Amino acid sequence: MKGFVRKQVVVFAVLVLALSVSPFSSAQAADAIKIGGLFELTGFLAPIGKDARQGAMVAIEQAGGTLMGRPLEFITEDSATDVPTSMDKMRKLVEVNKVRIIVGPIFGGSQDAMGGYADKMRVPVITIPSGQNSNILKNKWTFSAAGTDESNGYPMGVYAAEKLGYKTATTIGSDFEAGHEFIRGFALGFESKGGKILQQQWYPPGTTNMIPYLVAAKNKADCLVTWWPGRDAFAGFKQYQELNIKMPIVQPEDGGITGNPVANKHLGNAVVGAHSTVLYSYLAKTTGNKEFVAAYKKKYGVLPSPLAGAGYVSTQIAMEAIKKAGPDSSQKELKKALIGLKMDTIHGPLNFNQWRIATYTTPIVKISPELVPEIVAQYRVISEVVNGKIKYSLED
Amino acid sequence: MKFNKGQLLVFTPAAVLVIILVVAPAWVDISILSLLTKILIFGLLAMSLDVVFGYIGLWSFCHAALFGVAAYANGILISRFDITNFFLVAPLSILAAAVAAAFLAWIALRMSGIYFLLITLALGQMIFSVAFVWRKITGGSQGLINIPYPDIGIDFSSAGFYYFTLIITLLCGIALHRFLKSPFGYSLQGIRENETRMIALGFNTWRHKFIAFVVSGAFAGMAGILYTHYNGIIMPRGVDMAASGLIVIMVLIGGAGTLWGGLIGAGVIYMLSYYVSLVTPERWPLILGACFVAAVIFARGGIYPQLCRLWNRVITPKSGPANPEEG
Amino acid sequence: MDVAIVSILSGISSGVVLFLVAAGLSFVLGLMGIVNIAHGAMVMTGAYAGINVAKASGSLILGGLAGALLSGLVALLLERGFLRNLYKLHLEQILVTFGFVYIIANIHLWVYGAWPLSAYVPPSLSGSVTIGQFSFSVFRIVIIVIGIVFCPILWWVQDRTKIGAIIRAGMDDPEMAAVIGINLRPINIAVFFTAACIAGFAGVIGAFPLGGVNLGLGQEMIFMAIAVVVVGGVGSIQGAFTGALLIGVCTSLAGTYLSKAAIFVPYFLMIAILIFRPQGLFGKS
Amino acid sequence: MEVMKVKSLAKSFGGLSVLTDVSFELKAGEKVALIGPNGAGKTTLINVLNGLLSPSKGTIHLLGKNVTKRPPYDRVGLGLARSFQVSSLFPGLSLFENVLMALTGVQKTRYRMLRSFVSFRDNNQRVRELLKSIDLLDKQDLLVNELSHGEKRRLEIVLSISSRPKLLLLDEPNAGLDGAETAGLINFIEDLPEDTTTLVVAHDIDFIYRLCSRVLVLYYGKIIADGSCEEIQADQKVRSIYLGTEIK
Repeated sequence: MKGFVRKQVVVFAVLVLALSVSPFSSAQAADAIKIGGLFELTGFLAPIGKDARQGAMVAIEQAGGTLMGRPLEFITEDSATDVPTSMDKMRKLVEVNKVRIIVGPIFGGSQDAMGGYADKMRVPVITIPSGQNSNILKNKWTFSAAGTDESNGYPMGVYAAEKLGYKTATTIGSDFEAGHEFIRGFALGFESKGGKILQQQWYPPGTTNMIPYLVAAKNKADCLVTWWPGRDAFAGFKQYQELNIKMPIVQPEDGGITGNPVANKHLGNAVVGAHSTVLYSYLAKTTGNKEFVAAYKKKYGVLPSPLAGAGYVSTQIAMEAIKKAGPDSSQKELKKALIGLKMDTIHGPLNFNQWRIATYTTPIVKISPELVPEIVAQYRVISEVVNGKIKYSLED
Repeated sequence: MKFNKGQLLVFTPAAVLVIILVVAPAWVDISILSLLTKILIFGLLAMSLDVVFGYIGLWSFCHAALFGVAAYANGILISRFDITNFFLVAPLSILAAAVAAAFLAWIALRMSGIYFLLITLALGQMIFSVAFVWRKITGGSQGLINIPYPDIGIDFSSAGFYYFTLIITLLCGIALHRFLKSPFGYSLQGIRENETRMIALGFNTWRHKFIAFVVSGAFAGMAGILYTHYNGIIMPRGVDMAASGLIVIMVLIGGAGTLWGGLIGAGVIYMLSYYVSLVTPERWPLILGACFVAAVIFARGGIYPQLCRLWNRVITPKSGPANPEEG
Repeated sequence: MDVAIVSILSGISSGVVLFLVAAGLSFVLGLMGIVNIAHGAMVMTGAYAGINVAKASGSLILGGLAGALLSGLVALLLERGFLRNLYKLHLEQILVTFGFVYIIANIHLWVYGAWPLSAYVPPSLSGSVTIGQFSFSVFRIVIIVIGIVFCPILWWVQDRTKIGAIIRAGMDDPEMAAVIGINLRPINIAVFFTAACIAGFAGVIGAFPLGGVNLGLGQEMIFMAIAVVVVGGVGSIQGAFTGALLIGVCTSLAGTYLSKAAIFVPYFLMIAILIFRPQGLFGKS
Repeated sequence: MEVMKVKSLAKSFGGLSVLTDVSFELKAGEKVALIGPNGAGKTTLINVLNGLLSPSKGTIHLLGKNVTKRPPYDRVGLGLARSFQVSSLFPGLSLFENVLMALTGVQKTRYRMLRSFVSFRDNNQRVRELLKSIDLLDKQDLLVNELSHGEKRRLEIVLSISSRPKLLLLDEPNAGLDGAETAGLINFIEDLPEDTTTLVVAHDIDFIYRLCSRVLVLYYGKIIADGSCEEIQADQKVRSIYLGTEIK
């Protein structure tokens, strides 16, 4: 019986250890300034999530690891492109690491889900790349560092109607919420300039054969509006080229592909001539862009993708806000600082309005025969909430 | 069932584990607590699956979908119709899951074995597709978001919700345990062992399977309700065949036909996933896959029976026969 | 008109790829009773390796062979190393092969990185024919032809050759086959190996209709292949062929005319078949 | 009145017809043997009678009710039970649970979902009696597949009689039993309540003599003779086609 008791004690001890061992008990400098980063390092957004994180790291390095003489801690987590995981990791960042502000994530689902929690805990979330309307309207601590999905889609609509002179458009989009919002944004811009949407198609996730949708568009519009993110773009562009569709492609957002020279290399000449709104272009002639591109290239050996740029900017915003509010400020002051923020970034002059939606310079690129996304136009979209809906207009 | 000291000893690990779970919030940090909550929820789901999977031997591949039906019902009632009272919403959601289960069973019980697996897989994907396409109600790919903690009159901390989950999971577990120990529960084992004989003995086996599937679906629904409150969100991604597959894996790793094995399986999978993806997120799938293979090679029949055998050896110097029913 | 034609043709082209994948799965299931969830991962293995070889060597044939061979070898490893002890243990098989889906996909992430890989199109086949207002790739037509040629060949092997007779005997009644002195072991291994080879080859040429390959290919392919087997019937070449084309064409027509509703097509077909003809269109009851 | 009434029963699988035209009646308390050469369709007949197979033609009346279309479990409810030629037990369960299961089959308790299976006192009592009657009581906690062949056969019979059937169909109950075991089996069947009607499929003639008062001869799907053992033995037709091959 004695032996048995001893055994039980051992079992008990082991289980206790197993449960109570926590990897986060590493002692952290008491007065350190803590910023959390939440990036899609695994899951279906993994490629662009990595870029965003790399961009963020460059921003931190440029800050030299300190902020106003205080040690700067940038704690990043993998959200796994998965809402539950994002929630867990955010809880951990906020309640364990006690971060003051969070950069990321990219995945709209995660942003939306985290918003409510962010409000509860009064932790600002600087999203990459862009918040969704529902998210912005609902969650008072979520900041869209790169506008909303609609505000990103908007300028392409204007450009297509005004500069490219298209009268009619037909759309093909991935049946994800983000897809619906980008294309709605395009439609708003396009119709505001007298354009007309003839037909809208949504393809289910995991569609590898885009031809049924491409042929259904029947070449009957002036342009083909597509939002096919990530690997869908590979099927999309290749089969668009194969069918020799007459309608030129315009993208209300590049889906993490066409704005990225690396991706274009993988895609080949199928993308040449396509127009696309990108969050950021490494060719942009904006303040500090040269330095950023240089630093990024030096660190990672490739040109920064749009998401890398967005990650960089969002992180800068986080640091700038803390500077402005002061290291020992309350969360409320931090939020105020963010709303009043005005800074010159690689996104051009950037500021948040009272609805926490950033106004910044959105480049529109055209893919050159050398597969370079060359900037052909730049717009600044102003988003305002008018009785529960977001209205868009162009800054002149 | 003679009740001697040995019998009592059999229960000690369970008791110890429960005690640990009860005092856990005192030591562990928030993310571990959240992890434990998740394990309890999916443990309950796995246990509900085991009723049909392990005890009848119906290889259901749609339990994430049944779980999803209740989760969505819960989310829709709360976020679309502002009916928040837990004691009103939960029964309705469970009812939804049970009805869905009844319908699926009515179709799927024409098959058995691998074909039952296939048709339930397809039916589950149907439910997933509806959740994905019907944007007005289900919120499409984004699902339903910002679902608050259950409204039972007190407001929850994450620890509070952990206890809420713990209590419900244990109660459901005990209920299922009793259910499986009842004449009806045994009849399910009888069907697994020898259906023809059961018929010849006067059992209407179709009805037994049908009822069992509905019961199982209802408990899966309970897990789904807890899940929406735990996550504050339910998305199609969470109810597709990959999710169903993971639940099956939990049951198999824990030990099919052992009820509590489901809880163990969920624990193993999520503990691993948590700690591994801290070390090397990119390699997590590799290790997960390796675990499946290892489970088959080293823990055939599941971990839980192995543990029971081990414990029996501990408490009886001359190793008596393992008794996986206890624990 | 041309809209429908091109849509259907594209459906056929992805259908034949599906057929090449599903045929192997169907045989392995019929003969060895193994549900090889990792069969889709074989497609991916072959595709990544084969396409890289093809791009390097500039020869599709070489690439196809390389892909087929690698898939075959991986499959051999899987069968000899693990599955051979798991015959008739469906659940264990599913667990192990499911595990290998993850393992193989993650190894590919390791080796090739996360970017999708676009298909290799031999310059000689890069031309295209015109169908109404659209042009249609010659390579796609060639792929359709390859698939359609494969069907009678496999059917002939199964139906007219000695090895085929043995396989059929093994499917109908392994015990009996054993009694009359047929050793199924080598047959099983051979079938498992060949099935994977065909899958790998399918991956290399299929990359084109699939719009390039990516790390999710394993899961996607296996589900579609299972659907095909269910619709067509286990262990039947004609079944796999009909089922694959049915699913391929229905899906693309649904895409053209019903847009997002296309998502329901494979599941709907599966359920309908399982209810009204559980053994599948060409399966033996 | 007759316990079972079978009229012009026929059963064919695809083209092959196993039972062509079977008609007979069983009176209460009769012990009847069903004999016939292998492939005569004895087991098929049993399967049709208890409903595992549905007849292609003809009707079956059980205790006056027409059960031709009723599923097996309904017939069990009416008082029909059967044993299997190859022991058909629950290998994963203990002897005790096996018998208990058989008991529950005809009780409402089979739908009880919360009370424990082994908490029904009178059931447990009866199970012990039954196990005692085939002296396996001491092995009640063993798993079935730890039993010897003879023990399995005895358990098989007990499972089929545990529901106190009015009509008992025994499919070669003595298959593979030695003399002593067979004797035990005969006593066991004779100890069944008086009103239990029994239809036994058997080959072994003295087994039939010692147990049955009446014999049905099934020959390629037809009942070709029906009478007392003596009459059957006297019957030329039977002698020529059947007993000739069997009698020692």
